[in-house]
Amino acid sequence: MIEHVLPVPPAALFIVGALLIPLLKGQLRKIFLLFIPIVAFVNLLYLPQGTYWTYHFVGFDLIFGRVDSTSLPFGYIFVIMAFLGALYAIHVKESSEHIAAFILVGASLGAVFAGDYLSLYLFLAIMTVSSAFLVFSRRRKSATDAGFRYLIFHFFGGSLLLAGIILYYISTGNLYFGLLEGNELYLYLILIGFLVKAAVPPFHTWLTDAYPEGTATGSVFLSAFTTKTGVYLLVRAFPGTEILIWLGAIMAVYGVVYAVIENDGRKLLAYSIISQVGYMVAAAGLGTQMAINGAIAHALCHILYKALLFMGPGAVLQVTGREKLTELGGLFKAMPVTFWLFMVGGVSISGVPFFNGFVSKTMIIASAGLQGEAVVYVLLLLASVGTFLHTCLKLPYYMFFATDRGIKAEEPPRNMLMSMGLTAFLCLFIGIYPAILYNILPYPVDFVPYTTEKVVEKIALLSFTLLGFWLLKDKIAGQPTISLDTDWFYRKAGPAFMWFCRNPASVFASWKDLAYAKICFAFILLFRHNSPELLLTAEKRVIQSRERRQLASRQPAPLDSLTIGFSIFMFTFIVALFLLLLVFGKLVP
Amino acid sequence: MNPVVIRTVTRILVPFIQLFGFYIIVHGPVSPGGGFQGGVVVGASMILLALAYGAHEAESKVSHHVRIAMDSLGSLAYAGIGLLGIAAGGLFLQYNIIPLPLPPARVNGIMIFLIGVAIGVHIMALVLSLFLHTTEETEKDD
Amino acid sequence: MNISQHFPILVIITLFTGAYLAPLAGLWKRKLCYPLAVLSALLSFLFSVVILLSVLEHGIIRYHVGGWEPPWGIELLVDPLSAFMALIVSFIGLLAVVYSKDYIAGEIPDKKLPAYYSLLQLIIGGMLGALMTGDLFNLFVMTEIFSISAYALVSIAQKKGSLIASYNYLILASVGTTFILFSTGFIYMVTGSLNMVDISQRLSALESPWVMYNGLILLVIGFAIKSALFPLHTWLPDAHSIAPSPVSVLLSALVIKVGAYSIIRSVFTVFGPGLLEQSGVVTIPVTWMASLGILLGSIYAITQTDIKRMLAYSSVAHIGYILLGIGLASTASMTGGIFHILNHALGKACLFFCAGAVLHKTGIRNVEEYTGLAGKMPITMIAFTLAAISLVGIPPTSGFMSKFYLAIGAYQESWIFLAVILLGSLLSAVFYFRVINLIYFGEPEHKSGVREQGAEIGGVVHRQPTTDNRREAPLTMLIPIIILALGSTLFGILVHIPLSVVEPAVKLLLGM
Amino acid sequence: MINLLPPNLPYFICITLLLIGLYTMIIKKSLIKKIMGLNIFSTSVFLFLISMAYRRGGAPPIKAEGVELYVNPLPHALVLTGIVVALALTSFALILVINIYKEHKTLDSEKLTKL
Repeated sequence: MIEHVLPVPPAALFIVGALLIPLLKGQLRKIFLLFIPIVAFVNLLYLPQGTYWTYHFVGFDLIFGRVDSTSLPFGYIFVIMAFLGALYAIHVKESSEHIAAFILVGASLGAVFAGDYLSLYLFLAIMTVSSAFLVFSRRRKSATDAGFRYLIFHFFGGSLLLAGIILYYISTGNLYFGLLEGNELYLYLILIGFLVKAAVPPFHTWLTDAYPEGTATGSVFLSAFTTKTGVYLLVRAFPGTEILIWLGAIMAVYGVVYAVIENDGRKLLAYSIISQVGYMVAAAGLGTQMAINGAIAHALCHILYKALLFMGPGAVLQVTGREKLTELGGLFKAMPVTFWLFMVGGVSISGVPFFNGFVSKTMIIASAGLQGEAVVYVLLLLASVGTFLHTCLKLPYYMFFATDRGIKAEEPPRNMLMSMGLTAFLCLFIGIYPAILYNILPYPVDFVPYTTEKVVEKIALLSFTLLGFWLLKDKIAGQPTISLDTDWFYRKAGPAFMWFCRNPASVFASWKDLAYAKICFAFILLFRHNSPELLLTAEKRVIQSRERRQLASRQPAPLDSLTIGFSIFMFTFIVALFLLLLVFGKLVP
Repeated sequence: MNPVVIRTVTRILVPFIQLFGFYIIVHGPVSPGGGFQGGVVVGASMILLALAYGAHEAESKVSHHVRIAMDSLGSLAYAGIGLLGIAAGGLFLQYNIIPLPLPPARVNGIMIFLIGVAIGVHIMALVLSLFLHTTEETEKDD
Repeated sequence: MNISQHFPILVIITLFTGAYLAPLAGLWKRKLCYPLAVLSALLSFLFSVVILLSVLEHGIIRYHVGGWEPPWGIELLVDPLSAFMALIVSFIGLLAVVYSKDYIAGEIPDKKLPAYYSLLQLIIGGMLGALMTGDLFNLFVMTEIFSISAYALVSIAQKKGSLIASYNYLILASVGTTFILFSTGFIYMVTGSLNMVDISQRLSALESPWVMYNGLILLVIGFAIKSALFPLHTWLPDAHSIAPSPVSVLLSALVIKVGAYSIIRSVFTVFGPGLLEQSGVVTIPVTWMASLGILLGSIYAITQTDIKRMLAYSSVAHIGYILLGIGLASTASMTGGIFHILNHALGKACLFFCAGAVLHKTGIRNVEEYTGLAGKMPITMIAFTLAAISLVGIPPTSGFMSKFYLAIGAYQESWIFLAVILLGSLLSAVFYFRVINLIYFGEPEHKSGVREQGAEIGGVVHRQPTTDNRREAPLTMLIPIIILALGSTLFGILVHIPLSVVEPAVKLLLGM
Repeated sequence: MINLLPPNLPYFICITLLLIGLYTMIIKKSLIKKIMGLNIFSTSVFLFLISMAYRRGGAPPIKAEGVELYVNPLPHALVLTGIVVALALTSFALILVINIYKEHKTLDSEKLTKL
């Protein structure tokens, strides 16, 4: 029976499901929210590898289902994550948030299984809009602004991607999305488009800007999908691109440095996403079979533990309404279960043996070592130390211990704990039985994570970091300030742009006035025609232009105070210009 | 200026002007002129009346409702004649094939005449309306 | 003789007859005007559907009014492009007429209802006439008919500033139409014909190109005023924002498109495929002006706080897209440009209808006050979102497809145009998403303040806003909104339907 | 240059009128004067059309015995239509101007834009 119904496109399941959400109420909706990911998972299990759901769409071939060993792992983890996220957010009453989250999941699945650029672009755009809506759902000024910056940034990246796609289409005549090689312009445009998705510096600011502003439940969804889709795209299109190795390595360290000095819990985690994605980008850049395996495995593990980590501060935010580390502390007594579950995520991300971070991260570092990239190897190792320092030690320490600020708290709702517990279980399970992860990777794995040498090396590194933290823990306490990052530029760019829209436009208007006055004067001079009318008009224009310019320097000036006389003049001017050009033969081809 | 002179001259002239207007309309098929020109002349005569005796005089002769009716009926008659061409199996406005018990040239002439009358009716109401609208509005204000 | 052969003339005559029946009916019973107007608009819509189907099946329709042959008589010429445009015009015209019933009751005095419906039908009929005609002079006459109706409709509500807006529109557009007449005379002087097809044959045999260029330049610039090409757009924001909403829809979604259509006709039909190389004289400057219009129109729109003014400036940008596509004159860009006519008509009509519905129910015009309207008018706001997304050009909607084609065509010419198109989309995302964000996630504490402020707008006191939560506009207003929103979404997926008309039209225009 | 003038005199007059009309519309601030400018402007175009149709020694375009050369009738039809259009425009514009004056008590276009 089930074989006849399934498989259906995974993206369609979620998107259609999202549209049905507002129709359901109460208990039924809760069941529905959990039911869809389960169906989707079963659907994926029945999904054989191959290319299907191809449509001929006005001269373009759309491929909605390219299922192979690269896209399938992402599909699995996205669906699992959708289940965990839905469980975590099931208590939220507002349907808009659920709809946005499910559309985000659906679009990410669509993007991962897309086999051509047009449908890929379609799903990426839907992802952008739906995740911006998740940020907007916080319903406060800073969230709105952050969501807006997120939207514009991604539209900007999308525009470059679209430009790349068009160039690609014109030069190759098809839209097939696959490995890209060569030295064409479209290659770079598409690469930048993907780098924006993967939050590679300097295109990362949207991430640290928007993710902390999401709702407690929304950030869990946000953290999982967008960047990992970016990683998938890089793995798919640009494996073995030299520049990605360096970008990734720098990214890993960069994220760590900012995370260490960050004060907002979820912003810290956002920086740590950048750092972790750095590993994957570097692995994609290395491009060996083992590195690609590592990138995908790390993406999968990362989704789990990063979701767990976002769930922790999310639960704290849900219960206490606070986010800043300097405002938190001493919550351990009230929320022990949350703490321990959070710590599972913390040790996973740090790569402690027997947790899932270890099995994937060591794979990437080892493949860097095998390639002989010594500098990259060291950078990645360093980043892993920093990760341990800030996520596993600093964040829980200042959130759950440190100074007790007497905050009234309790354990979060049961569904949140259940979701965290399930995620923590998966982290541990994969850490102990890595084979289940290695089996779904695209290339055969002959990598053994649990060698004595690797375990000892890791434990030694981590113990030294722990020691260092105990000695220096007061020095790295979060400061209640905003650390300066490249997002400063575009935080300022928004207002500056609005200023540009208002002011130079009116300055331009004043130029027009001035030009008009000049032309009147020219008439007077040319024809020795002392018309008081003309003189008066000219003088008035000069005054008007001066007024406008003064207005512009002070405040937004009204724009369109054009008289029709001027409009007709403009018209006449254009006609005259054309005719003059015609007479002088400039226009004739 | 004595309004009596103007009014008297107007009263004498208006019928002749109108007659001339009707003449132009009716002779449309065979000589220069036609519905539009004739209609304007007739309308102008009414404007003359309005100038000499005041707008309300013209208004009372040809009231707003009558003007609208004339205006619409004139245009509808034109469209109707055009549609007759289609009904007769020809093209729109192809009036020479309308099946009347007359020679085709006569049918043609009659139809052009009818169209002229329709346009004339339409235009005379329109010209007067245009004039009366402008005056009406200002008078109300004063 | 088959009756369907007469449809090109019937489509126009139905509306003109309706236009003159309206005042007559108004003398008897004012309530009759509305059903009559709906009936005639519906009939002409049905006629244009049949015309489109028969054009696609049998090719170009020629209809000689009064049985006179082309060089002397007036010829109606319906090719795929004009049938396509006619369908858009009659369809959105029908929706605008339907929408008027409840909206207009609060806007204009009861006494003017017959005049309003009469003008509404005249403007649609005039546009259809301009689309169907194959005669240059007739094009001028029809342009004047719908323009004069447009001037009158802008000022019919007698709101503050509407008279001046109408006056400005009148003076500027008349200068344009006078130039069109001038150019018609010019072309007649050198070719001795007014029939478009005839002219194109005679022009290609012409020795001296100067006169021809002169005529082309005057013609295109004259129509450029009608279509509000960038530096000549100054009349548009006032006229489109002050007019009653159904009229704004007609002006913004249709009238400027008919202007663009006339530019296509003058460049590609009057001057013909044979002279396409030479028509670069105007098409190249037109593309540059259009590119400027895309950017500056969007930037101006960002600074606006009045929703209808914002939409009006966005129309300046979108007419830029259309004319950019036309000016580039390649297959892909023309397909994009003509397809964008449909998309912008659907999207912008929907947005103006939504803005009108909000204005009607709550009296809100200011964008900042749109906060939290999603709770009060959910259907209207969903429609608004869909249409806005389509105009920004986000994939599953139809706006994306036309911009995609445009972008392909643009890159074939120069990367600058590609950059302009993408940047324009980005800018339009800024102002549309600002509104969408306010609608759904606006801060709720603003809400209480809005109700007191929004009562009196533009001199017309609207109904006191009500306090209960869900207040959608009446059905006559809601149904057009829903249809248009669905249309602008569905045509993104069912692209092959409009493209099956656009492609033959483009092939014919480019002489392939 | 000089011999160019006599046969083309109507065209030169027409262009002059056209420029006068445009000048009036641009420079004059009164809304009524702008309408006058528009009328002059369109009249120049009518003049152009008429002079184009004129043939020296041509007869009126009504069929008669022994007349070969007719004046071209079509431009006259165009001009007639053009005049009707101009009439409609002018009258509508005048009504608008009357209403504008009633509302704002001024006809100065500069002042009106400041509103």
